Amino acid sequence: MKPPKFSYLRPNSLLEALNMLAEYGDDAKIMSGGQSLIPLLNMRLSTPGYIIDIGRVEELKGIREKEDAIVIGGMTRHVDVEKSALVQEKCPLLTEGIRWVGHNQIRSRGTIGGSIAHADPSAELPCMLTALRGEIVIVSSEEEMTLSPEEFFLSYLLTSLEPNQLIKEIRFPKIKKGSGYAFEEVARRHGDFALVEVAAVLELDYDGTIADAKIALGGANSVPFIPEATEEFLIGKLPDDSIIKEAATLQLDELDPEGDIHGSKEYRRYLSGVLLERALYKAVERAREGVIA
Amino acid sequence: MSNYTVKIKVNGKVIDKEIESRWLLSDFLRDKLGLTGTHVGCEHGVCGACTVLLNGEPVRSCLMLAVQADGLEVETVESLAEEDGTFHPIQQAFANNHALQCGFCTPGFLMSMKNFIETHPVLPTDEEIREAISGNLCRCTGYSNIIKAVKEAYALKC
Amino acid sequence: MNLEGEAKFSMEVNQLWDSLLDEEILKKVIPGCHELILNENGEYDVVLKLGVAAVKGEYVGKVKIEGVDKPNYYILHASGSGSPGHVVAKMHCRLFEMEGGSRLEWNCDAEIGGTIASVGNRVLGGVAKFLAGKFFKDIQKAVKSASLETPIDSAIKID
Amino acid sequence: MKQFVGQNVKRKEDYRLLTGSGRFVADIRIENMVEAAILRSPYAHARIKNIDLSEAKHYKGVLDVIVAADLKGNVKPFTEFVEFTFPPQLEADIKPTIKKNPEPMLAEDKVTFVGQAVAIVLAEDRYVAEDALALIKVDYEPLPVVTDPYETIKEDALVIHPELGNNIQSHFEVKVGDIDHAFRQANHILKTRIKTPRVSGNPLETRGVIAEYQERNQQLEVWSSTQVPFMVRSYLSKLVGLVEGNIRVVAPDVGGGFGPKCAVYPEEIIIPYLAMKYKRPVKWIEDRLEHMQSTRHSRDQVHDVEVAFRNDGTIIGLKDQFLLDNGAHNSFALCCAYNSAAHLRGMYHIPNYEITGRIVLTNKTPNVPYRGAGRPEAVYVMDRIIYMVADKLNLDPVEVSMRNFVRPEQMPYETGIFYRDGANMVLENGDYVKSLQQAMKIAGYEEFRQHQEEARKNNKYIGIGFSSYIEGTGIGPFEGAAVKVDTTGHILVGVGSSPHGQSHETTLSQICADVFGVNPEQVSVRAGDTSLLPYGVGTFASRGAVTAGSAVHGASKQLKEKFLLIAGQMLGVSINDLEMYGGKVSLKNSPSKFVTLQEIAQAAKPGPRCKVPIGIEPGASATYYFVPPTVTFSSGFHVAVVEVDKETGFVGILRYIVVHDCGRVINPKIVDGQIQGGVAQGIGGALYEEIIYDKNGQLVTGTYMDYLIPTAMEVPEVEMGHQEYLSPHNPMGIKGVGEGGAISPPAAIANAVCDAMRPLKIEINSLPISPNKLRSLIEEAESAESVLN
Repeated sequence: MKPPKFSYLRPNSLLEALNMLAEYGDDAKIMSGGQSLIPLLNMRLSTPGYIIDIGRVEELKGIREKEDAIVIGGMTRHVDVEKSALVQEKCPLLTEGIRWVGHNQIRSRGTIGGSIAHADPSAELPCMLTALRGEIVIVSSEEEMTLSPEEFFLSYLLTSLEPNQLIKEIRFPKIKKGSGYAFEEVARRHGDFALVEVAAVLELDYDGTIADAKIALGGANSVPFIPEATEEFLIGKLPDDSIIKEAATLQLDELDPEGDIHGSKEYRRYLSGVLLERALYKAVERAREGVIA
Repeated sequence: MSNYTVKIKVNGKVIDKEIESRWLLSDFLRDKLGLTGTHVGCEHGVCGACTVLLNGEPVRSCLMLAVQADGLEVETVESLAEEDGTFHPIQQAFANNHALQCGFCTPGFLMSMKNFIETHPVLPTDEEIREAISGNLCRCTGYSNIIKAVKEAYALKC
Repeated sequence: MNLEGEAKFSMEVNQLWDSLLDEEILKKVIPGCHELILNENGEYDVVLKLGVAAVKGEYVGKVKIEGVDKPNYYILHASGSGSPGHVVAKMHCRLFEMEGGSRLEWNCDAEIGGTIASVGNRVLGGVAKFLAGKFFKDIQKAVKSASLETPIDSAIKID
Repeated sequence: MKQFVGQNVKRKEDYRLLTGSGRFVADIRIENMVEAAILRSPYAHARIKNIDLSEAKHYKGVLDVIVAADLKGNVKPFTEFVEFTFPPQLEADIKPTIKKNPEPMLAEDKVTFVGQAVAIVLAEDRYVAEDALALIKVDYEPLPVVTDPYETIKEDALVIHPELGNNIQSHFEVKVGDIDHAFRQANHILKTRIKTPRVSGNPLETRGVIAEYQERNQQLEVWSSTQVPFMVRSYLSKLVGLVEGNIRVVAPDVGGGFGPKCAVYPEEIIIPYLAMKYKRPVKWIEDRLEHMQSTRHSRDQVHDVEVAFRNDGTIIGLKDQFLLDNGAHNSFALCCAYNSAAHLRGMYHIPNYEITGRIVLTNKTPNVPYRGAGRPEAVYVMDRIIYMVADKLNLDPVEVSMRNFVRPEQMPYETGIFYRDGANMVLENGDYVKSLQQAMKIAGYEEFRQHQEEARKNNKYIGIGFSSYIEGTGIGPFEGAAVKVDTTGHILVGVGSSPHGQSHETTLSQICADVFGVNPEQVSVRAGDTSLLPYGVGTFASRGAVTAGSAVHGASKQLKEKFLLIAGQMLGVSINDLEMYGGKVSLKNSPSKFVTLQEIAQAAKPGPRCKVPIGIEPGASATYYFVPPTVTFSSGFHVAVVEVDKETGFVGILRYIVVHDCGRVINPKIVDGQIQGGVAQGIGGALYEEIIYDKNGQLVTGTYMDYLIPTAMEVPEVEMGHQEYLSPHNPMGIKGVGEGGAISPPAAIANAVCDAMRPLKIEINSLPISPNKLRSLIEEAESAESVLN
């Protein structure tokens, strides 16, 4: 298990990186943290001619606050997000969910952009990004554009990222005052890929009814799934037991997870309902407690 | 571009060496520098035996190219004990608590824990310790003596 | 792995048959198809350069059509191997006329082996499904016929 | 006089292992060494039509590429069975059918499992060697594949090795009492199928071999990550045709073994051969993908069992027919299968017993013993039965268990069958009733039952389950130790067993130190090296402390006697007036008159100053081989307390208790460490680990992402209790402890999960208990219940 031969390129600026991508395009692979790419290299499942290591591109790192969003550079590491007081304050869902990503040693190398670009159907970041209705800013030497998760994630490990593009930054909308959030996941062992996961943000009105609901399920489909009908169903309702239970199973039939040795399609579908219910309870509880000041 | 000259500070000493860019940091440390205390267990980022500190933070050296460490600082298990052989408190605590059997995974645990203890100055709960070591597999000890050792390391440091 | 699915086309069944077996079209729609050459045994020699995310590989293999009952039925045998692994697939294709076009029912038994089989368990099914869906979508595109609203890749099942 | 046996002496091994200065095979560097990489079969069953090596051989940095044809005439095929696995006496006793099917070193005209070695590249480093692997072109013609043990025994099944006639490699029967009579007398008969899946020992250090040949003196040195260096030496000598005395096999620091490393593998023969052929040191370090595929797996048994019992829970008869799916080859004779048959009744008195075992072949990786070797499978069957009988009769399983125990007054208890070493199988001592009571007291059984009821009312499902085991440990045929005192007075011990985490250096020095009356620091223990003494066996089957411990004890005593003789000569007194203590031999009556061990060692040297009495060989050393009369039986109880998340099917272990008897405890901390570590592996087998093949024989669980080894989050701290019934079969009363921890967890945990779900009466007769599986069982039970209501 040793990587095959490749040429190693290490740009020091975004411009340099994009020019390299423009030049080597198809035969190049961007490496950010390398935590998904290097295992593939070690197993020789990936044999790019060029590796463009964007680890030194400072413009792609960092966590910034904009009016309504936390903007995280693609090259920002999980650990930086995990420890960010800003993220904890404005978008605590992210702080909670990111702890489920692998283990310490992975989070200290792995990046937000890398995880989004890898588009693993059970990865935590794509799910949270989708729930929050965030945006992905991608850039090539020619243009920059902003995509929604639905536009970006195509299928298992597949995104709309072209060979000459990379992820510049990701925008995670802040969680509004009066909202509650929850991230629920089950995996066979701690740190494993999720069987399924749910990210949810609920906003309560002064009268206790749900003003807004944003939910995404991961591992339940080929891309993060937004249960729109469930969200609509919840809005305007008082989230009591029966409403939550009904909401949790409303769209299970629409889920189309793949079965594998760790869980069948049916089990994952069923489990999605269990986790969604738990997430809704927790989000409601947090909204009532007013955890977001 | 398939070869690269790197300058890496390894255990306090600056190493200046040409290396094939595809070489993993784990192999570089072991084969090119003779630092065989860093062990290779799975090479796909699960077992944690190859954990070293990169600029003080735990990383899996099998999931990193040596060239990526260019200009950075690496610490391996060989850096833990003092020059006269005196154990680092974590090593001492592992020895006191029979926290290792075959010893193959041990360097990875020690390096993970060095960072953990430094970044968590207040004695953590058992559950927190368990989570902190969950990125390191041990097939011999069943972990409970490792958890005891981590707790004792806090006491020894005081 | 068993995959089955259904695809609907807004072309009549004979045209669909011809498209499915047209070398030029096949070359365009087989994911990653680099070469497709008919050899003296009546089989096609194929070279695929297929990449899903970072998993990229070159596969060399053969494609053979059997059991032909034009325009109703045929079996497509495909096998290939490359550094990530090997695949042997047998696909039964049944064509039907329907209102406004034609319909294809297919059932494919695929054996996947090598490294990819032993490390890719989590995502293999999903990727295969995606590629199959893409194949039929691309056929539709390649024959440039009027679009049909039926989503075709939603009708793929895996066991 | 301070005794060190029984004390928590700190480990001597730790310093090097904690400072990164241990030396594992992969750490060894020799000038001019080449590295090997192995091409392995991607097919479970295929004919090899052609291998094209031209491109690979010409790749820059490649020394050569080797295939089976290159070995023909130079390396003999494997001998039929691993030494010691099938004593002739047992063969005479039970008259099994057993066919020989040794595995080829490299696949010749066909491959029979995924991962079988096909070609070897030697190159300047592993990176280059792997580049060249990709350039080897093998033309395979895929053949039909059989992966299911029931399919493979069908009349019309394809035969994997045509020379065997069918896929049933071995067949044997063990019978006691009158089974038909027992079944006629029974109030109830229960019948079920119970499976233990295929798992893998997975030491964190993979296998590895380095060999260097020195032409000037024909010395071949081999370093291998093995549990059995003497066995590797003996195979090498036989198969490559070398003088045994010219081979030195060293097992340096070994990063875990657990059984898989007690087999001798093709690489351990080929790599040394290639080092000789190319006159260059050769290194091969297995990677984890290779390990998952080619390092031997284990378990994989299916039992069809029938039990006859009375209304009061007394079991009067047990019938079992089981299959062991051994993969494509079996080189361990009846080892695991016979262990299962011999241990199935465990500590229960079941007078009528009939078991038929068949070892069958499929297109999977061959199996060898793994921690417990046939006992975890048997215990899982027996303890599920105890719970099923209890369920059927609505009795407490503890009560059913107690009713069936072999009682203390029946000890020594003749089981009526032979043990695997050919001796009569006799449980020598122990009090199972007392042990179970102790375990249940620690667990707080009575209180738990009350608590469980209340919890259930709050939709919290907790359960308690136990399992018991007996294990024949310390199997022969022998183990050796050589003890010597050097001229500085330091004691050096060499043993034939070969540790990989068992702390031999510490525990054996404690034993030796006590005999000589010195501090263990004055004793150095070396192991894992065939140059230490003429014969050795190895470390496996919970035999280290029993056999090597007894050998060290015996050799130390012999040398002590000799030292007393020499001291007597030096001091001019009879040895009856002398005592040895504190590094000296002194006069009992006047302790100020003494000679030191150092002085005695110097006086033992041949020559004019030699003080060794005439007629006795000069020298300060003794070698002793301990030959156990038969095994000694350890035993134990495990209790698991679990919580089931009924909605998700996840099982959490709340408490885990072990009470065990391993006879004399040499070092409590080390014994407890063995138990805790064994339990962790057992938890893996209960809840997480399974080697899975698809129907085409492709290994699906090829990485640590799919083969799930428990982390610290999944393994609780084990609460322990001890019983100490000294074994009469060795001088110190030791019983083996290495495997015990791993034997019972699957049964204890499965029983606890069933107990948590008792209102639903689910039965868990296969492993691992994955959340998906448990959820399905719960769903089935609930829908059956709703149909009833």
